[in-house]
Amino acid sequence: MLEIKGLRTVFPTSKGEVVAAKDVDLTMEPGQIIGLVGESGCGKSVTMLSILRLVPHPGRIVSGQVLFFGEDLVKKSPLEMRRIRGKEIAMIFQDPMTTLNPVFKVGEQIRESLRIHGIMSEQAGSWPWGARYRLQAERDKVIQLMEEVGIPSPQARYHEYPHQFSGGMQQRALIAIALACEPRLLLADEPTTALDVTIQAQILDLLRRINETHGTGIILVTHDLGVAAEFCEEIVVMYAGQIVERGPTDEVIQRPLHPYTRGLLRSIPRITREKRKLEPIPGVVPDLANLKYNCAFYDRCDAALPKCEHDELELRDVGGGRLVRCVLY
Amino acid sequence: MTDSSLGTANEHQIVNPYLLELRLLTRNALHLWGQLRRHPTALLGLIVIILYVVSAIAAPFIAPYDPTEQNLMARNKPPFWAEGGSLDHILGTDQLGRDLLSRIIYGGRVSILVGLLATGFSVLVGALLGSLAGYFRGRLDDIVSRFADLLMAFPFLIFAIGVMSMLGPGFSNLIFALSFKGWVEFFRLVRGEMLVEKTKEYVEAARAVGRSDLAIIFSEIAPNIFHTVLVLATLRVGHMIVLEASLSFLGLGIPPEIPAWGSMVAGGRVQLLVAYWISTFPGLALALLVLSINLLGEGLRDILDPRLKLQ
Amino acid sequence: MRGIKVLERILATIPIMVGIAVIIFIFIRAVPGDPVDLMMGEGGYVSEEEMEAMRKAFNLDKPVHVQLYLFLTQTLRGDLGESFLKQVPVTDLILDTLPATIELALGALVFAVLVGVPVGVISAVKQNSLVDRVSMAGSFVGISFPHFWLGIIGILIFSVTLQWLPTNGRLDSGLSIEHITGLYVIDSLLLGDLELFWNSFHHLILPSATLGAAVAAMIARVMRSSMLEILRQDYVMLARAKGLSEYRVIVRHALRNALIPTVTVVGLQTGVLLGGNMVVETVFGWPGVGRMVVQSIYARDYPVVQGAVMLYAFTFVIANLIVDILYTYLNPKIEL
Amino acid sequence: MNARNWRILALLLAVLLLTGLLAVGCTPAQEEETPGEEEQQQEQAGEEVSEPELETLRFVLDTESFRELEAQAIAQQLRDLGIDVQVKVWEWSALKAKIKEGERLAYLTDWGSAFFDPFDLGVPKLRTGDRGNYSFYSNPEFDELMVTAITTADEDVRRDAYFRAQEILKEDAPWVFGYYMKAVEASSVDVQNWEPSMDSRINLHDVSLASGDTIVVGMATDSILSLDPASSYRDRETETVIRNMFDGLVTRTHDGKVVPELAESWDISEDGLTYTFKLRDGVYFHNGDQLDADDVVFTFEKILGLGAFADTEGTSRAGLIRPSGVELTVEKVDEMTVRFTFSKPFPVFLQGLVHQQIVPRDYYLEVGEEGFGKAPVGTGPFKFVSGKLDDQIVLERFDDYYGGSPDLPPVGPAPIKRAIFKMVPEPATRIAGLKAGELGIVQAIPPDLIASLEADENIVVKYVEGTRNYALELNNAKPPFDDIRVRKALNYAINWELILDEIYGGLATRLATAFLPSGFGYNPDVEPYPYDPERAKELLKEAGYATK
Repeated sequence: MLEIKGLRTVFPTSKGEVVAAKDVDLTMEPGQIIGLVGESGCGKSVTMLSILRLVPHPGRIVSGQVLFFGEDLVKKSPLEMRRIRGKEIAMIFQDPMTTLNPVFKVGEQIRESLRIHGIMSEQAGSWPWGARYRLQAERDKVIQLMEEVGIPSPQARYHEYPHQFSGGMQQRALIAIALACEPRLLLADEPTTALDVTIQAQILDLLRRINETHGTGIILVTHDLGVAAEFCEEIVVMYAGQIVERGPTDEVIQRPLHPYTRGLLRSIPRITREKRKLEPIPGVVPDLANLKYNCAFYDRCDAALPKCEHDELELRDVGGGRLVRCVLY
Repeated sequence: MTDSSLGTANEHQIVNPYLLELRLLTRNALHLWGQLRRHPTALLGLIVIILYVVSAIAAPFIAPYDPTEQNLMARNKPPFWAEGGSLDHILGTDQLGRDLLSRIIYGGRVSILVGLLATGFSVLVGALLGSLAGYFRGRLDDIVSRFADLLMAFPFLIFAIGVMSMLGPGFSNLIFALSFKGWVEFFRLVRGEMLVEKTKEYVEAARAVGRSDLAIIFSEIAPNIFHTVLVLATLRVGHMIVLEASLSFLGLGIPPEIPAWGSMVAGGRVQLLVAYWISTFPGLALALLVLSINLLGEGLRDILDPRLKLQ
Repeated sequence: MRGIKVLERILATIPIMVGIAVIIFIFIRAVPGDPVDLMMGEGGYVSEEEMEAMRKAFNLDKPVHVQLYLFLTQTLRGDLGESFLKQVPVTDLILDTLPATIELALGALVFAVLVGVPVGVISAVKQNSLVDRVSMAGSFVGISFPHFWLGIIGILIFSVTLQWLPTNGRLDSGLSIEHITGLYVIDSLLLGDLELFWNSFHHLILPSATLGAAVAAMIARVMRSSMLEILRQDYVMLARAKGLSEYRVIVRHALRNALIPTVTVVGLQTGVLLGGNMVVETVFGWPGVGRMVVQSIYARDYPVVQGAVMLYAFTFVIANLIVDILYTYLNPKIEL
Repeated sequence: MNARNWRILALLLAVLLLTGLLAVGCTPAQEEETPGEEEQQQEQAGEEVSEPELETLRFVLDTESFRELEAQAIAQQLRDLGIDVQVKVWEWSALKAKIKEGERLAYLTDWGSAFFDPFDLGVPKLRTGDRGNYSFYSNPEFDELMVTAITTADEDVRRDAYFRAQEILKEDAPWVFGYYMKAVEASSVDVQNWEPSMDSRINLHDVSLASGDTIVVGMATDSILSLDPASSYRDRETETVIRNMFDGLVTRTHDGKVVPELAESWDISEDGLTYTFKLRDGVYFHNGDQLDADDVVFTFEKILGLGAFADTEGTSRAGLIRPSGVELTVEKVDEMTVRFTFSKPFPVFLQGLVHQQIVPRDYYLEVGEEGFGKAPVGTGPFKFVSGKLDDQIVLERFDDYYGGSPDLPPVGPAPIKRAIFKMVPEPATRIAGLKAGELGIVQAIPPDLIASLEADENIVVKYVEGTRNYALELNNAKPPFDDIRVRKALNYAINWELILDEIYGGLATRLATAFLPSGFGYNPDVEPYPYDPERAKELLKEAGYATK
């Protein structure tokens, strides 16, 4: 369904060009759930935005392809792109509090998606009766959507403003917006990070149900390997704009290959009786504008070898559906 | 911000806190300068401002003539490129035959001062009262807010005419008249921002570690609203100079011997039909300065506002 | 609910009005000058006794606190007194001049919004483009040149040289119009007289543009910076992700949010538009309150100054109330 | 944004502020610093000349903004002589109050004369303790001469008194005597048979137009004050509008001669105490009422607070008709005859009467004072149509006009149909309006703009001798100007010719004293103080002041 080949997105800055997504390759089948994991600033979000061609100015995609059902999105005209956004590929953002427009009623914001993609126009017929009919149809559909995503008493809440919603409800409303046109791919950019743990679980549940009932493919972006492990069929680990490891979830969790993935796993707290020492990865994410070594993880790596400093690196297929970018393999 | 490393070197040593402060200041200033250097418009603004300040300080050396030297035989002479103009007076002469260029150069001194002082007092009073009122609310807020409402509703020029008539013309009276109402705007702005900021987590956090209210206001919240105030203040500097001109229009400006852009613009208004330069060039000098101040102000905001930075 | 709150707000202005009344009363009397002496002009004979009698007639011989008491009780009865200079009730003078001032202020406001908002939006959307730079530089000319300069230059260009617009007044000489609201542009429409409408509109353009230039510049700047901020917001990204056209993203999703700070600026500027129009009224011979007030201050015509300043204050408060109401529409989080 | 960055900014601003302060700190010769500098210079001078008792003469020259340039030029000239003069620009009402309290020392002032007789300069400006005596000048002999001049009917006695008064004034030098100025007015070439008048009241009755039938006059004021000649107003703009709607008993040619208007003729008694006016027959008000003696008596009773108005103070116009301390009564002799009786002679009565127009008694009583102000009715060449005092006053030709004064041709209804007085306070706008063809006649043209109007072939510029005295008044009651030597020194010290020629484009003429040449009893033998800086320095030195 989705195939990203050699995607490269850069941001020019005063310090030089920052490569936020560096030769990203990714394939995905319809209905699949992929987890994209990494620390903040590793290029996960930029990759998602690149798919939708929404990289904020002055960033731009310099090379690569994003094939969606065989069509290259990078080459689409702005108008064609607009027809795809929201309709074919929808996105859920990290912070529901700031993602809903504060000045419009929540119901109207959901309806807008239906409206602009003309979802209800087929049933509507011609003006003037059509317009009113369509409005009613759209409203009904919105309420149905709100019900589906678990917003209680949708009739009333249709007319409320975002600030009257709790964080979890806001995220549900955003999911409703994303679902409105029944997209085939849902990009969920840290959809649960800003929410309480119990709400997190509900939202993830909801996403899974959507995946099951509508067959929507989901890319879940998260910095929480635990969430990804629970939710996804396949995990993609990114570091400093590059994919460093990719593989089926169980495999990656049980047998992480890349030192970075290992580090990530070690730094996750777990609820167990036994006391286990948490081991954070030393150091910080390197300055993307100023990478010193070929392997971006070199100076934080516990398994670094002298050759890591200069050897050519690529994402190598190590069998079993697993790929890794490390000289060790 | 990337300067989390800046403080670490000194953390384990016991040093004179003032010295530390100073060291941090210079280091940060250098750091800021490094960023400013790469910001072309802000740099341009800074350069122009420096040129203005230098020319104001060095006026006696730069100005071709004494700005008060009259020559009644050479009144209203046009600038050199116009018919009848000469290179003796590059920008022409004014109604008393004084060299316009020299007056503009000298005029910068008073105008910059009028703008800075009037704005400075406004910011000082407005921000101080605004932060206290916004943070503590209560009776202080009530009283000052009502008073601010009163002043807002009071037409400025009427007030200014009154003050200048009552106290007589003079530089300090002018500053007083200008800043008497100017502070209200800053008061409102700071108070509003304060109301928003004080509910934020970092304030809670500061309170939790037991910082005093004043410390919270001035070292926690103030830095967060500073850039908003800065932007308004830069705009106000020019505005104050223009207001000075409006007072001059009503015959109540700065003492006439002191060249000031505002009064020069106002003084040339009758001649505007026949000698546009008397009024226009000081105005352009003013516009360019305001433009530069704003370029710098905006550049600083770009640099210091973390929201504009890449993650 | 809203109606009651509006009423409450209007009632809340009463203390402000009283405060203004007292301040202006004391203030104007603290300014040196003798209204009677000024009224007598020059030439001819005037004896000290005659002047004293005149003072008595104006109650100026009484102690200030008695005068203040008389003034306040009179004002509460709705009587603003009589002009020393014109011997006409102040209320009449104000009712005569106020519509002109309001028309000019509204004209300036419309001009400022019509120019400032689009310029600000375009500058923000095309950030750092030539359009952006030119319009931001232009906005400094708007801010940096005082009204009278812009006004006279405007007259020079549009009236004398191009002969497109008239130099002064509200209508061509000799024309008059039946007063309904007192705003000629509106009255002429109500009367259905297009010729008069065009005429009054024509006269309104230059003064409005002059008065509104600085506000337009300010709006453009605020609009630009808040638009820049809004365009970085997540909900703008969401709007784009929904597949909205850029135009719709800006006009529907960003503009309305960006208008909120702009409305604050406009609210603050109504005071400037109302109180700062004396200069423009003088330059364009616009028969409004501002000119009358300045003349009255110079003549120490206390009743007129008092009445007009209270009126300014009242109009200002009402304008702010309108801004606040507008605010609740723009920003649902805020209640009146 | 964190605290550190905030500190940088604070530092930056502080630096900026400091540089700014520094910049101004460097400014030489400003208000506060000049004394210090001067003292230094004086110290040096003291060492060289070794006359330590000499001090610098130092004062502030106050002015209104419209004479700011002149004030600066004067200050410059005085500074060149070593006198330390600073200029302050004031709002007139405040300055006037301060002057009257005796707080100020030297001030540029002006005073208009309406009577073509120096009494309304000499009395209010220079008589001991009078209303306009801002210089606190007091000379009993001068006061005596003024009384003689204004209460004697004999012209020769009066003339002698004025001649002597001028000699005394020059000798006493209470002011730095200044100048009077030509008034500059301009019209479009279409406007014919129009002459600016010395009293600056525009008479539109005689004017005709080459094309069109409406004339628009641009008035140099924010607002006229009234449309009722029997109310209180004292400004010339209001008088201009009123005199085109109303006629008076007498009027004046544009060069100052009194001629009959509503009065056909008049008699003055031998003792100069009674004036008997015979009214013109067949004069109608705009509402159709015929003018008779009742209207005249009513008008003057209202102004003077007599008869039916005995319980009022009259109006501020009374001072134009009789001096204070003089009784004046008005009585109807018959339907068409009115008699004015003074308790003491008031020889300039007719000149004052020019400024007073007549209102219709019955109509006035019917509509009341307020109603009359809104819908005035007069006997003048134009009748009121509409308008507001601060906007424009629209007048229309009164077709039944009796024709006006036979001495001011043409006689008969006005040639133009409509006359509009438009308030255009800003000079630049008046000029622009004239150039754009919106205005037909404008007054008060600033000297610097004359050349551009003269160059415009569609515009005619006209000049008329003015009746205002511009001077630099000195506070005679306080040092240093209580010393006649200092006052005289200043009279010698200023090069008026240069200032008048350059700043006022040669429109102004130097005056020897406070009296104007156009007035009665002008003494041509009293000559202005010459420009003589050496003499000025001598006098200053005598008075104990240092010079350069």
